This record gives sequence, structure tokens and C-alpha cells, in this order.
Amino acid sequence: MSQYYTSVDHFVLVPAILLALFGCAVLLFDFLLFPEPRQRKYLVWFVALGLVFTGGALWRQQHFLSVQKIDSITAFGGTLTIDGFALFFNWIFLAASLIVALISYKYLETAGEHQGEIYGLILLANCGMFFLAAGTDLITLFIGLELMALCFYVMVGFLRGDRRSNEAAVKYLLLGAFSSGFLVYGFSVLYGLSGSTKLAAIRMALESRGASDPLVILALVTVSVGLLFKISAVPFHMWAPDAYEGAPTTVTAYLAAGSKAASFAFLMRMFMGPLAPSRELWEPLLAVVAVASMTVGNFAAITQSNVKRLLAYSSISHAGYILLGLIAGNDTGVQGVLVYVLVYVFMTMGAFLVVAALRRKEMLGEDLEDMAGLVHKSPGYAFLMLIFLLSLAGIPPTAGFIGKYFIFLSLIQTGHYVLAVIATLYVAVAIYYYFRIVRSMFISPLTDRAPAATSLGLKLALAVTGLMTLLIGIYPEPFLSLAQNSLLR
Amino acid sequence: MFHPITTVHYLVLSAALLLVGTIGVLARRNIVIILMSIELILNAVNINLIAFSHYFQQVTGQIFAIFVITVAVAEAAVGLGILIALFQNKETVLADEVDLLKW
Amino acid sequence: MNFLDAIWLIPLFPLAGAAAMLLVGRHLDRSAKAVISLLCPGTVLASLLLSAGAVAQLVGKAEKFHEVVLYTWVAGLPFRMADGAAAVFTADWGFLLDPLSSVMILVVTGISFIIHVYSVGYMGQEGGYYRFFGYLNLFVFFMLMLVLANNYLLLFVGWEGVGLCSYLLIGFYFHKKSASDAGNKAFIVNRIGDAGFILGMLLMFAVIGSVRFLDVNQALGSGRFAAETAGFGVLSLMALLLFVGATGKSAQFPLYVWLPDAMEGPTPVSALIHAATMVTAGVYMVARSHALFRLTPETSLIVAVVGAFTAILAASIALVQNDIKRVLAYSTVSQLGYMFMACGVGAYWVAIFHLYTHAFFKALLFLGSGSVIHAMGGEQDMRNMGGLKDKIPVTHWTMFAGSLAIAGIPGLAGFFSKDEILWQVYSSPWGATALYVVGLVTAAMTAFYMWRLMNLTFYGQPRMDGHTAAHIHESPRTMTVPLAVLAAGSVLAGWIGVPKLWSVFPEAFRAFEHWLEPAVPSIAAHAAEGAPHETGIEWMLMLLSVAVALGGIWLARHFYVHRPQLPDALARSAGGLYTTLSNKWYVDEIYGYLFVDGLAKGGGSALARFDNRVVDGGVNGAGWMTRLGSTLSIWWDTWIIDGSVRLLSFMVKVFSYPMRLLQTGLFQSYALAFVLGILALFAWLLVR
Amino acid sequence: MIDTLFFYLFALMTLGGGVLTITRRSAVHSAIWLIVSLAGAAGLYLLQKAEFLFAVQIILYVGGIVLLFLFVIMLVNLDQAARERQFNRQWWLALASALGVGGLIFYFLRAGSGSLQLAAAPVPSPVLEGNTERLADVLFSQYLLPFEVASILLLVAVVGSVIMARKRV
Amino acid sequence: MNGHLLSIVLFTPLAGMLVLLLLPGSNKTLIRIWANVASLAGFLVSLPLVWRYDKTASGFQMVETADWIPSLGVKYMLGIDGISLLLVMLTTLVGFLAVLSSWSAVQERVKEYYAMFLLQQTGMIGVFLALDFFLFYVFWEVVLVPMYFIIGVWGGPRKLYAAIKFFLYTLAGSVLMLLGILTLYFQHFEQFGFYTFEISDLMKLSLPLGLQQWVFWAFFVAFAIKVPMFPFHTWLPDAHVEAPTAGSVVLASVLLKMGTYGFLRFSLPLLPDASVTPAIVQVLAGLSLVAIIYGALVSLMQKDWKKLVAYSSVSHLGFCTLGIFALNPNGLAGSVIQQVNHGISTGMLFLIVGVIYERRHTREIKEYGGLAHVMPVYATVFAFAMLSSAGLPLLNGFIGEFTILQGAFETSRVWAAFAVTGVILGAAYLLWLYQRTMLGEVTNPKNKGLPDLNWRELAVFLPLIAWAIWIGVYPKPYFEVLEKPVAEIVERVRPGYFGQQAAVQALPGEVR
Repeated sequence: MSQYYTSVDHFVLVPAILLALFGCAVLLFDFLLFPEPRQRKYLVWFVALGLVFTGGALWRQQHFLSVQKIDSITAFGGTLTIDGFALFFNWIFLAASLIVALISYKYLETAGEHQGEIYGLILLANCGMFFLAAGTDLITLFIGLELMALCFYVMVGFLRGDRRSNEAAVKYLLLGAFSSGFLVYGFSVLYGLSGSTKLAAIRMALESRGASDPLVILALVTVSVGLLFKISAVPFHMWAPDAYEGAPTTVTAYLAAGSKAASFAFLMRMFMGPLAPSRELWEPLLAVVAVASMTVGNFAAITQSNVKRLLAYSSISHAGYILLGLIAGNDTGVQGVLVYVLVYVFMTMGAFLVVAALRRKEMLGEDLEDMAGLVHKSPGYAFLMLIFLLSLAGIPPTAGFIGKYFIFLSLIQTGHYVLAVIATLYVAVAIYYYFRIVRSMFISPLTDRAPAATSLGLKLALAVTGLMTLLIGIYPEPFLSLAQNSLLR
Repeated sequence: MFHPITTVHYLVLSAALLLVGTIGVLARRNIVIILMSIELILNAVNINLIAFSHYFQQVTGQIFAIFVITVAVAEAAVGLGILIALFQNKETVLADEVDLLKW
Repeated sequence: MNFLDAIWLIPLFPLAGAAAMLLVGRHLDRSAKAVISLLCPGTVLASLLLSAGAVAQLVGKAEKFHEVVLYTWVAGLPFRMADGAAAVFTADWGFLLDPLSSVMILVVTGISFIIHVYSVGYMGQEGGYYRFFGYLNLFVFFMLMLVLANNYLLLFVGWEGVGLCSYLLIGFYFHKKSASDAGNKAFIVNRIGDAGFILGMLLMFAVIGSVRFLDVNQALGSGRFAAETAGFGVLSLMALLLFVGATGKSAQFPLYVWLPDAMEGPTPVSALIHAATMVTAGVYMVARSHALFRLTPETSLIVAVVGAFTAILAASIALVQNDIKRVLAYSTVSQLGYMFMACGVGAYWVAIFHLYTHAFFKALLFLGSGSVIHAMGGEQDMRNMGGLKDKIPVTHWTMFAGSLAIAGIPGLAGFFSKDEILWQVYSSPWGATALYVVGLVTAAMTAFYMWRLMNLTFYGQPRMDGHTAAHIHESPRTMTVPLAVLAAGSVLAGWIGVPKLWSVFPEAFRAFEHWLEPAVPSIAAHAAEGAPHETGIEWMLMLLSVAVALGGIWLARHFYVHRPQLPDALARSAGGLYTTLSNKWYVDEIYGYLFVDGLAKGGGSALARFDNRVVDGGVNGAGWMTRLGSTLSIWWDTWIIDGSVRLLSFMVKVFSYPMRLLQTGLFQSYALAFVLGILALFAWLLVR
Repeated sequence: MIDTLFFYLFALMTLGGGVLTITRRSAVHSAIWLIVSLAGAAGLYLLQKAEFLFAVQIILYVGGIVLLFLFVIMLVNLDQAARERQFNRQWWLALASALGVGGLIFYFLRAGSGSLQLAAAPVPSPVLEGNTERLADVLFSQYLLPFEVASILLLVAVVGSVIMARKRV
Repeated sequence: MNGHLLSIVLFTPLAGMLVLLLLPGSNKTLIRIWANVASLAGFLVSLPLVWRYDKTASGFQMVETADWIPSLGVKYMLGIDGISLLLVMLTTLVGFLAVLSSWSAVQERVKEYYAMFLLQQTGMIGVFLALDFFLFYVFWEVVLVPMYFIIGVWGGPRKLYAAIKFFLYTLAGSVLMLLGILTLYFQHFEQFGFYTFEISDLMKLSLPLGLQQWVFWAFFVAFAIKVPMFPFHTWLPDAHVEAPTAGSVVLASVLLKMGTYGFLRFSLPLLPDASVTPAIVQVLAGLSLVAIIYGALVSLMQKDWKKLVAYSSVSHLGFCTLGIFALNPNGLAGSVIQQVNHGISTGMLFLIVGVIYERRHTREIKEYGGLAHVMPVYATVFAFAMLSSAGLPLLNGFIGEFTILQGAFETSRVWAAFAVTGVILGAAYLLWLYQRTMLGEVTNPKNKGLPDLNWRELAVFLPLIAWAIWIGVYPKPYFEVLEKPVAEIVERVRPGYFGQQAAVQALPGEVR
């Protein structure tokens, strides 16, 4: 207690500090340095710089862990823990933020709402995600979650002139607040059960209580619904399609990738940590939720005509898949969650990026018909989209297959054969709607000849996502070993 | 009636308040009041936390409650901001008129 | 020169000819038709000479077979026989020359050569000359493969190959739908038989472990397999399956239906394929499998009965046919029935003997009818003929000889073989009097319809129109010379197989029997050893058969030359031959009413109807069933299988829309779902 | 005993205020009743010896948030809205399911109330100095990090509401 | 070079595709020439396989191994045995001919078309060469995408339906196969303590019968859909009919063989006990027989030329699967030979349809008739293809069919008896088709002036005809090449089969 802020604390916190600093700086610069709208694109590079610095800090932590051969560094009296898991997710967040920052400029400019604050919000949201992945204390986690969520509420509603954006923001906010009410109610019960807000202590308390304690159930259910809401699992998914559709597409990408990844980090921390003792309770529950998510996500996506909405439903089904890794629960399953989240971020962002590229001033470019004949006017986009869709569907040699591979393997290892069969069969269902997009892009005749948007940022972002989607598919080894070292046990 | 008040009483009260808040969220049309209902829910949480804090004789729960209040404030602020943005566009604050995005 | 080791070259010549025709023939056809006319018969002649040389050397050889194996064809993978022993699935590309195949190659190459020569004249004016000869040569190749093969599988190559050539040649006039229909019918009906043959071979592999003739005969003769005298065993099944193949190829009941239709092909084709060679393949095969059939009396009985039934059935149908080639076609079917009857009673060499003589006279008759048709400018209906005797004398006299031969007039080829068959049917241990009676009646019918044909065509009043009459001319030399050669054969060919009864002739006159009997020993020969020869009965039967033959001829003359409906014609053209019968017109009417109209016409047409409705109907019915089956299949495919897939996609949408309906766009309904979700989770954990 | 009385009084305020908040037609009335409810909760905090929280509740909530609500209510001019139905069409479903959830929560609470007593025995803390001091001590040592993060959170809230509510440029 | 022959064979088409992508899209002739060169090169580099293959050696040859994903135990491992040798040669040749045949048939989006084709080529070769199950699965799925596009972009009027049906059907099967693969993979870990996808390692597993059967059914769905076995065949007519000619050719000739190959390479050797389970053998043989007869009957009734050929594939592939589940050397070898045969003859039949479709743009049989008058060379080629398909001796089909029948007969006479009806029906529908299209008078005036085959088209057919005759007349090399691999499979499935006396477990229906 003598020293409130040790050097270890500092070392652990550096990435978050950098993110927050740069975030605030962006907000400041926005009206101090770059008052002209045209200058705002420089903010992108500033954000990139900030993310690079953060990356450096993360790398230092990673390096430290591997050199010292230790599993984790704990700081702030157990409030924050940097371990492989946290770092793994932070890399993902960083990549997602970078990509979103790169494409937001062009998109928002086209949409007529290019405000510099978005970059600040991106960085601050990333800061919130950092705490979600690294936090080991209920309060830290809750604040991190709310930080991220608030940034997203604002970003979703960023197109203030667009009613759909308003609506999406309202719905997302109200439901988000509602669900976090339940989440924090559950937290309060957890606190009441253990007398502590530290995850480790809660876990010990719950272990001693046994699984079927009614209060444990109370906490479990309320915490679960809060978490499942965040990852948009059925039946707590209903905000997702609306929010995804209404939000600016770049934000949708961030929402689908970054927010979901962070929520999964959070969810894993909770279920693998304090809630692990009552595994027998939540395993069947999550199994039902996972199957329901895959079912609803896949089936509802089939008849969608809005690509963003379609991808939203697909992301619901992907949430189901990822949950399966947790349900299996062994190392393969957890590794599967990590790998799946990793590839999911790249492929789903890539898909949204292509949709974003189709946005024009007078046209949203989100409809299936707007993609018709895309291959004729922008073959590069079309082929990248094909790769993303194949990956989303899980067709080798794309990254998505590697993710599915782990999920299926873990289910088989743990004897969840029925779930495995269901999960595999939904792959075939999924291909149906993914290929509606492919069909539109490659087979339907070109209807709209106006060129798709392009910018350096967009090209860079697509290059990164496309490359990663293929690379993880064809040569996954480094990523797998990274994930292997990042397991949460 | 005059038996001692235990933590459980507070928990029950909290749960009841949670319930009231939930009903408000589910049933009211006015979004402003829905936001108020969410405040009620968060208050229910706080009652819980304070009760446990008292029970454990520590301040952790109270600290948690402070953060919950902070979050409640932040959510209310942003929520009302978004509501204003919506109102500017749509001239309504009724939840069931916000249905542009569906299916 | 060692011809024996060169027997593999025998089929190769026609193949070369065929390849040349089919590859470059189209160009030759326009520029150098003569090359075709020389080359194609030339290749067959080369084969004939080689064959003759080889046979001559075989005669001089001590052991009466010679085998040449070129290479392993279907190469050995191990399998388990039915008794569990290991065996190897293998078949050589090998040739076997033994007495049986030597007879066959001589018949095949000889008759083929003659018909090739004939075709040069007959087809001279037709389009697709090169194609015709190409197919014809190809046919000879396959036929020689069939008879020279040293195993069943290679035999099957020729077997299917001749079927293919038959298909190609029947459908030679492919612009005619009836021709291509007939071709299809031939091929498919043959295939049905072939399916049986294939199963027979498979069973042979499974039971004997080899399909090499020498192995099979050796195994069957070694005593490893007992004769299945009682009951129907695996050997009987094998024999029966092979016989099913034979019924297809040799047009036996119930698979004979394709042969009459096959007359759609050019006439030389009918002569070569559908009379002299291909259709006899079944007989050859059964004789080749004598070792098997000897052990299976049950199947042999079936063979005999089927043969007899086919013989009489076809003969009775032939009674009322008006198309000249159809009469001959049914006649062929009937004669093949004879051969199978002989096989069925175990007199294999006799069957081959009849095959050999039949090749001459039936080829002659077909070629003669071709000459008639040629003369008539394509007319095939005998009712529009008559009185052609003097206009085409060579044709007439050669056909006269052929008709006598087939009718069984002593001294001509048909007599010797047919009489021997009848005798064997009567006397063989596997024979039966009933079969004999059938054979005899058939013989009478044969004589009748052949002479009906002769009378309608060559005698009596000309019934053709003037234009045709004016153009009737004798065929060119290339056609008449072959006719003459065949006529000589029809007269003389039988003299190498005179009955033992005619003991005045030295044994040299029975060379055929001496050549074949050791190779394909008959049942009777074994049974007859030591038993006294009942010469009296044999004489009697011989006389009986001659009598029915003559009776038939007489009856035919009576009906068709002295026809009461044509009194003028009777008066004018009735030569001395018919004067004895001319007065009996009253009997003629009764007979005509009873026999021709009532029994023969009625019965015959009833049988023809049977043929059309039941047998053909069976084929049609199979076709109908097939269609029904495939319609059902398509229905199943569309509605059940595809339907279930569609149902799935329907379900997908059925799921999809309600799921979307839940997504009302109202955030409070989302919140409600959220709360319901909580409720469900709680409830789950409560009831757990 | 007096505690018991106060508990029920405050509980009544809290709950009654809550119920009236969600049932009043007028948004302004609702806001007023929200104040009552929050004040009731504040009273409960006081009962639980959380004086600082009591102050925070009164100042921040009653003085801050509710005011904010009232501002917004004025701003968006809810008179018209006030004349319409205050409940949506699914209210009965909402009521039923919420009561269901409530029932189950109560069930689990009741079932779990026994086990709650068995939880780690409350360590009677040593000398209880002032609540606020203790709070501050823990907050700025152990919970320094969330505190700092909360500041960022508030920054976002400010920036966010400004972005959302400012006039369109 | 020598050590990496298989890799070269595998990646030559892919390299060709990458170069192709660099060519300017506007210069169609250049693209066509390059695509032909690349696919010809693909064929030429595969030729050394033939003489470098040692048919006396058992096991896999020319094996190449490299670590790919070590942490999963995934290797890049290629190897070849007699079965894959034949199928690879079929793939490279047919692939080249298919490319050659599309010279004038494809006029739109030429570059993409050839790119898809070459990509698919690599995928198919990879399927036949992979010795690592993971690698196999990757190639297996890679094949789907180009085919989807080939059908979906360059196909007929109902191409969209056909393409997605093809994709969904096969994908649904293959994901179940993935589960099977993973089960084996996991079991290997349980038993041996390390993860591997290598087939030879997985063959060392000893699995309980029940598990084997489950895995067998998982594999079955994938392979049966691919083959396609009745009743999973309904994607096939649609896909075939809608696909462009070259697509149909490759689909029929090569793609379907992936299913039968899967049975031979994986189902039987990896799950030997399940493979001889009476219920499984009977069901599979039964389905094969149904397919033989059913496919033929449905063919009889088709009004669409291409659909007829498509259904005939169902029938022919029924023979192939029947041979496999006869589970004896002749059945298996016959099946492989018949797979090659089907590739040759059905490939030809599809090319034939394509030739006429290119001229007339209709596949209705009743639109034709008497084509032999106007296109004699074409009619001759068709006759060859027809006879080869109908299994006429001296042509390829007979060797395959008869060997399969021999194998089937050894196991069950009833099977053989039913299968033989397929031979009859096969002749029936083909002859009838030939009659309706080639024979008779030219009734439709549109057919009067059709040009006969040109040299390029003839060049497509000649290698296939030559191959058909080679197999028909001198099939010995094929039997020799297949002897060892087939013996290995049989020995694995039915140990003791090659012993002196039959101490081997009898199969259902087997007459002993």
C-alpha cells in the first residue's frame, strides 16, 4: 500500500496510457491543429502513429514475458493482468483499430460526416478493450466495458444526419445500458458471494460454494446475459442487425470485429475464471445458446438483401461457433476461440471494408443488388470479397477454415459429437447466403457503372485483411503457436 | 414487522427495484422514461452493492457503487445526447416509432 | 511356311481391310472404287487361303489342336473361386485351331469371300460402298475372332463384335427409321443374351477358375465335376446362362425376334450375317462347350426343346410370309432351331454339320433372293412376282438347287445334315420321339414354304407391273458366279457326311464325322458303342422324311401354281410338273380353307400374332415397363429426392422469415426477447 | 428498531417512487418521482453507513442526472408525447415476463438467503474512521486504475454527448 | 527436379494460372494460347510419372514430405501409387483436352474462365496426390470454388441453381468428412500421443468397430455425394446440364472420381473393420446397384441430350462403387479402370454434346436427327464414344465393366446378376440416343448446313479414342499398375485374402 503506482504497474499500463493519451490528443488536435475538414486526414496518420507506439509497448510486454519465461504480470493489486491471452487480444484490437482508422477517412467524407472525434473515439474504445482483455477485477472490467461501449454508442450514431444511424445508436444504447444493468447486477451478486471484486478471489469463493448454489445461479444468469448480449448471441442478439445496418460501415466493421473480440476476451475471462467452477451449469446453457445463435444467424441471413445486415446475422452465427470452443473448454477449444477470433476479425472486417468501399454520396451501396457485377468494375474488390466470404464460410485454404478446424476438433475431443455435426451442417447453410453475395458480384450483370471508392487507406486496409485471411489459411503456424502460448487456463 | 433488517431485505428490495426498472424499459414508450428506468436498474445494483459492502464491513462495494453511478451518469448523458440527435431528425422520442431498421 | 503359327494373322487381314476402309475409304469411294472392290474381297481371300493352309497342316498334325498365344490380355488379378481356392482372373489374346474351329474358319472365310464377291456387284450402285465393305470386313474380323479365340472371353470379343457389325449393317440405310430401329433391336436383344453369357463366364471363372477352352474342357473331363444327371446344379446353371447367350445370338425362342427385322439390311448382309455365319455363333459356342453340356442333361434338354419349339414356330410363321426375305429369315430361325435340337440331344458334330451345309444353301437362297430383288428393282413382295424362271434363269436354277437342298431332297446337302439330325433326335439317349415328330413336321413345313416361295417367285403368272417387268434382267457376273458356286456347294457339300446307313459309300464320304467326332464327341457315339445299329428303323425314318419333304413340295406346287383364284394363270402356265395336281382343285379348296386359311394361315397368323403381341410384345412390354420405370424414377427424382432438397430450402425460408419477423425493428421487443432469454435461462437452471 | 422503520420508509420511497416513475404519463412527473426514488435509495445508503454514497447520490443523481433529464424533457418538448399512450402494445407481455423473471430472482434469492449467511464471516473491521476517508484511501490505492479509467469514461461521455447534441454544421 | 516431380505436376497449372492473371484481359487469343500451353505443359510434366512409376514396388512412390503446420501435425506430403497414377494422368490429359475444347466455345470473360480451369486442375491433382489428410481436405474443398464459377458464370440458363446446388451438396458432405477426419486425428493422438494427419500413420490406428462405423458414415456422405451415389445424385444432372462443355467434361471425368478415390484411399484402408461390416457392405452395394439400374432407366427417358449423358454417369459410377464394395482385387482394380474409362468415354460424350451445342445452341434431342449425313466424322466419333461407353469389347468400357462384374460376382452372384442388366440398359439408351440424333433423315432444316468437326475438335477426340482402344486391346499395364495398391487395400480390409486357402471372413451374400 505504500506505493500506489509502481514501475510494474506502469509497465503494464503503458499501452492503455498511450491509447488514452493519443486519444485525447486527437480530440485536442482536431480543433487546435486541423480545423479545416481537409486536414483531418492527417489525423489518420496520427492515429496510426499512436497505434504503432502502442504496438511497441505491447511488443515490449510480449518480449518481457517470453524472455522472463513467466506467464503473466499482475499490476494494481490484481486489478490488471498482462498475460499471453491479454496480449493476443490486444494485438487483435490494435489491428482492428488500425484498419478502421485507415478506412474511416474516406468513408465518412463520402457520407458527409467527417469529424475528427471519430479517431479519438476509436483510440479510446481500443483503450476500453485493453481493459476488457487485461482486467482481472470486476470494477476494471466493468469500467473498461462501459468505456468501450460508450465510444461505440457514439460512433454508431456518428452519422447524425442519418436517421438509420440515430436509430441504431438509440437501440444500441438503450439495449446496451439495459444489458449492462443486468451484468452489473450479476457483478454485485458475485461481489456479495465472495466479498471481493478480484476474479481470482471470486473463483475461489465460488469453488467453495459449489455449483448449484442458488445465488451462484442468480449471478451466473445475470452475468451471462450481459456477456452474451455483448457478443450478440441468441436470444440477446437482436440489437446487432439493426446496429450493424444503421452504423457507418466502418464503425460496423469495428463493432463486428473489435467490440466482439473484446467481448469475447471478457467472456473468456469470466467463464474460464470466476465462473469456471459452475461449468456444469453453464455448459449446456451455452450449448443451447450457441446452437440457437448458429441457427438464427444462418437462417435469418438467408433472406437478407442488405449486405451489412446479412453480415450482421452471419456474425451472430460466428458468435455461436466461437462459443462452441468455450463449450468444449479444453486447450484446443480455447485455442480455437483465440484463433477463430483472430481470423474472424480479419475476414469480417475485410468484408465490411468492401461494403464500405461501395458507399457513395447518393447511394448507400449496401444492398445485394449494389454488388451486382462488381467483378467487372473492380475485380480486385470482388476477389478480395470472395476470399473473405470463403473464409467466413470456412472453406480451405482460407483462414476461416483454420478457425473452424479448431472448433470442430475440440468438440470431437470432448465428445460433443452432436454439436459438432450441427456446427458442420450449418457451414453448408452458411455457404448459401455467402454465395448469394458471390453470385451477385460475379455472375449478375453490372448495373451500376460508377466506380467504387478507393483510397490509400482503403487499399492498405484491404491488403492487410486479405493478406492475413490468406496467410492464416495457408501458413497458420506462427499464429497458431502464438495462440498456443496465449491460452487462458 | 420489527424484526431486524438483514442483508436479504436489501437484496429483495434491490430485486424489486430491478423488476420495476425492467418493466419500465419494456413497457414505456417514452425513451426518456426508459432511460430513467435504466437508472432505476442501476440503483437497484447500487442497493445491492451497498448492502453487501455493509455486510462485509468493507468499502469495496461502495467504491463499486461510485463507479456504477459514474457509468449511469455517462450513459444518461450520452443517451440523452443521442436522443436529441434522433429528435432533431425524427421529431419523436417514442420507442415504438423508432423502427426504420428491421428484419 | 508354317500356317499353324500364323493363324493369328487370319483375322488380321480383314481387320486391316476394315481399318483402311473406315479411315480413308471415303476418299477411295470417290476416286478409286475398284481398289475397294479388289482390296476387300482380297483380304478375305487371303484369310481363306491362310485358313486352308492352316487346316491342311492341322490335318497332318498328330494332336489335333494348335494354340497360339500372342499376349496376356486381361491380366491376372487373384480371386477366390466358389470353393475358396485361389485362382487368377486372366484371359489371353490367344488363338486355337482345332477341328471345330477349322470347320468354322473355312465356312466363314469361304462364304464370306463368296459374298464379298457378290457384293461387289450387288452394292456397286449404292452409296457408302466403302462403308459397306468396311463393316463387312470388320464383321469377318470379329467372326474369325469368335471362332479362333482360345477362351470364352476372347470369344466374347468376337461375339459382341459381330453383334456390333450386325447393328451397323442392318442400319446401313441409316436414313430409314425402320432400318435403324431394326439395328437397335438386334443390338439390344443380343445384349440381353450377352448378359447371360457374361454371367455364364463369371460362373465359369468362379467354378472352374479359367475360361480357356482347353482348361475348361480338361477340368470338366477330368472327373472333378460329376454329371448333373439329377437336378439342376451349378454346371447346369452355367450351361443355361451360356445358352441364353446363344439364344440371343442365334435367334432362338424367345430372343429370335430381332432376326426377321434384320432383313432391313442389304441382302448380302442377310446372307452373310443372318444366315451363314453370325447366327450360327451360338451353335458353335454350344458345340465348343460340349464338355459342359455333356455334363448337364437338364440344360441340354432345355436346349433341345427350345430348339425344337423355335424350329416349328418359325417354320409355321414362314408359311404365310409374303416378303421373300422374311420367309428366308424365318427359315433361318427354324433351321437354327434344328441345330440346337441336335446340340440338345448331344449330337454336336451333327449340329455343326448342319451349320456347314446350311451355310451353303441359306447363303445361296439369300443371295438368290437378292438377285431376284435386284432384278425386280427392289421389290420384295412375292405377290408381285411370279414367272421369273426364264427371265433370270441362273438365279432360278441356283435357287432351285438351294430349295431342294433345304427341303431335304436326298443327294443334296440339306438332306444329309437334316436327316442326320432327325435320326439323332430319334435315336440319341437324350433324344425323344416327340422331338422327332416336331422335327419331321418342321421338315414338311420347310419344304412347303420354300416351295411356296419358289412357286410364287419363279413360276406361275407374272404379277408385276409392266414397267418392272420390262426391266427384269439377270444379275451381273459378279453375282451369278457366286450363286453358282454356292449352288454347287448346296448340292455337293453334304457328301462328306453321308449316313452310315448308306454303307456302299466308303468312309471317306464320312470325313466330316471322323474329323469332328473326336473333337466334339457326341452323346450318341458313346451310347451307341457296341449296340446294334437298328438299320430298319433308320431306313424307315429316312424314307419318312424324304416323303414329307416331297409332300410339302407337292402341296406347295398345288396351292400356288394351281390356285383356284387364278384359273387363267393355271391354264396358261401349268407345266408338266403340276398337271397331276391340277385336277384336285376341290381338295385344294378344302385344303386351302382348312390348311392355308384355317390352319396355316389362321394358325400361322395366330402364331405371327403371338410373335407380334406376345414375344415382340414382350420386348415392347419391356420397353413399356422401362418407360414406366423411368418415368417413375424421374418422378421420384423430381419430387422425392430433389423434393427433399427443396423442402430443405423451403424450410430454410420458412425458418428465415419468422426469424426475421421477430426482428420487428422495435427495440422494446428486442428487450422483451432479452428478458425472455433471461427467463428461459433461469427456468432451465430451475428445472435442471 | 428505528432502523427497521427507516428501512421500510426508504424502501417504500424507493420502490413507490420507482413504480410511479414508470407509470406517470407526464415525463416531468416521472422525473420528480425518480427523485423520490433516488432519495429513498440515498436514505438506504445512509442506513448502511455509506455516508459518502448518500452524498454522491443526492448531489450527483438528484442534482445532476435528474436535472439533465428535465433539461432534455424541456428541450424535446414532450407535451405532445405526454398526450399519447404511455405504454406500448406489448406492455402486458412485458409485465408478465418481467414478473416471471422477478419471481425467479426472488426464488433464487430465497433459496440462497441461507447460504448468504454462511458466507465468509464479516470481519469486524478495526476502528472505523470516517466512511469518506476509508473510501478515499481504498479508492486511490487499490482502485486507482478504475478511477483513472472512469475519468476517460466521463471524457467520452462529455465528448459523445457534445458530438451528438451539437447543432449540425 | 527429380525429387519434386509430384510438386511440379501439382503446381504447373497453378503457375500457369498466375502467369495468366498477368496477361492483359483484352487479348483473348493470347490468353487462349497461354491457357492451352499451360495445360499442355501440365500434361507433359505428368508424363514422366508413367515411366518413373515402379509397378513392382508396393506403397507410395516419389513421396515428398515437408512440414506445413507442425503444431497441428500437418504435413505437405505427396505420393503416388497405381490408383492415383491413373487418376492423375486422366486429370492432366482430360484437363488439357477440356481447355483445348473451349477455344471457341467460351467467348466471355475468357481470362477468368481459364484461370478457374487451371486452378481447378491443381486442386484435382492435389486431391489425388495428397498423402496428408489435411492437405487432401484442403484440395478437396479448393476444387469446389472454381467449379462453382465455371458452372455459375459460363453455364446454361439455370446455372445459378445448378451451381449453388452443386456447391451446397458437396460442401455439406465434405464438412461431415472433416468431422470424420478429426475423429481419426484425435484418436491417433489418444493412442500414440502425437497429432498427425498422415494417412500411413492413421492406418496404424486400432479403432472399435462402432467408432469406425460412425466415421465411415461421415466419410460416406462426403464421398457418396461426390461420386454421386444414389440417392445423393440429384445435383449431378443439374450441374452437368448447366455447366459449359469443358466444365461438364472435367466434372464427369475427374471430379466425380474424387469420391470413388476417397473410398479407395480412405474409407477402406482407414476403416477396414467398418468396411467389411455386412450392413455397410450391403447398403453400399445395394445403392450401387440401384444407381446402375436407376441411372440407366432415367437416361432412357431423357429428352435432353446432355442430361441423358449425365444420368448415364450415375449408372457408370454405380459400377465403380459396386466394384469397390466387392472388396476383392478384381472389383477394386476394375473400379479404378472403370473410373478411367468413364473419364474417357463420358468425357467424349460430353465433348460431343458440346460440339453440337456450339453449333446449334440446343440440347433437345428432338431438334436433331440424321446428323450422320451432314457430319460423318462427328457421327463416327460419336459412335466410338457410344460403344466405349456401352462397354463393347476391344474398347475400354468392357474391360472395366467385366472386371467389376468378376469382382462383384465373386462376392455375390445376385449383385452381378443385377449389375448385368445395367450393361443391357446401357446399350439401350445409348443406341436410342444415337438413333435419334445421328440416324434417319435430316428433318430439321437448321441441321442441314452444319460443319463437320474441324481439326482442333478432332484433335480433342483422337487422344481419347486412342486411349480407349489401348485400354480395350491391351489393358495389361493397367492391371499391373493396379496390382500392388489393390492388393494392399484388400489385404488391409480382408486380411488373409491372399493366403493359400480361404481363411478369410466371408462377405454378405458371398457364395462359398
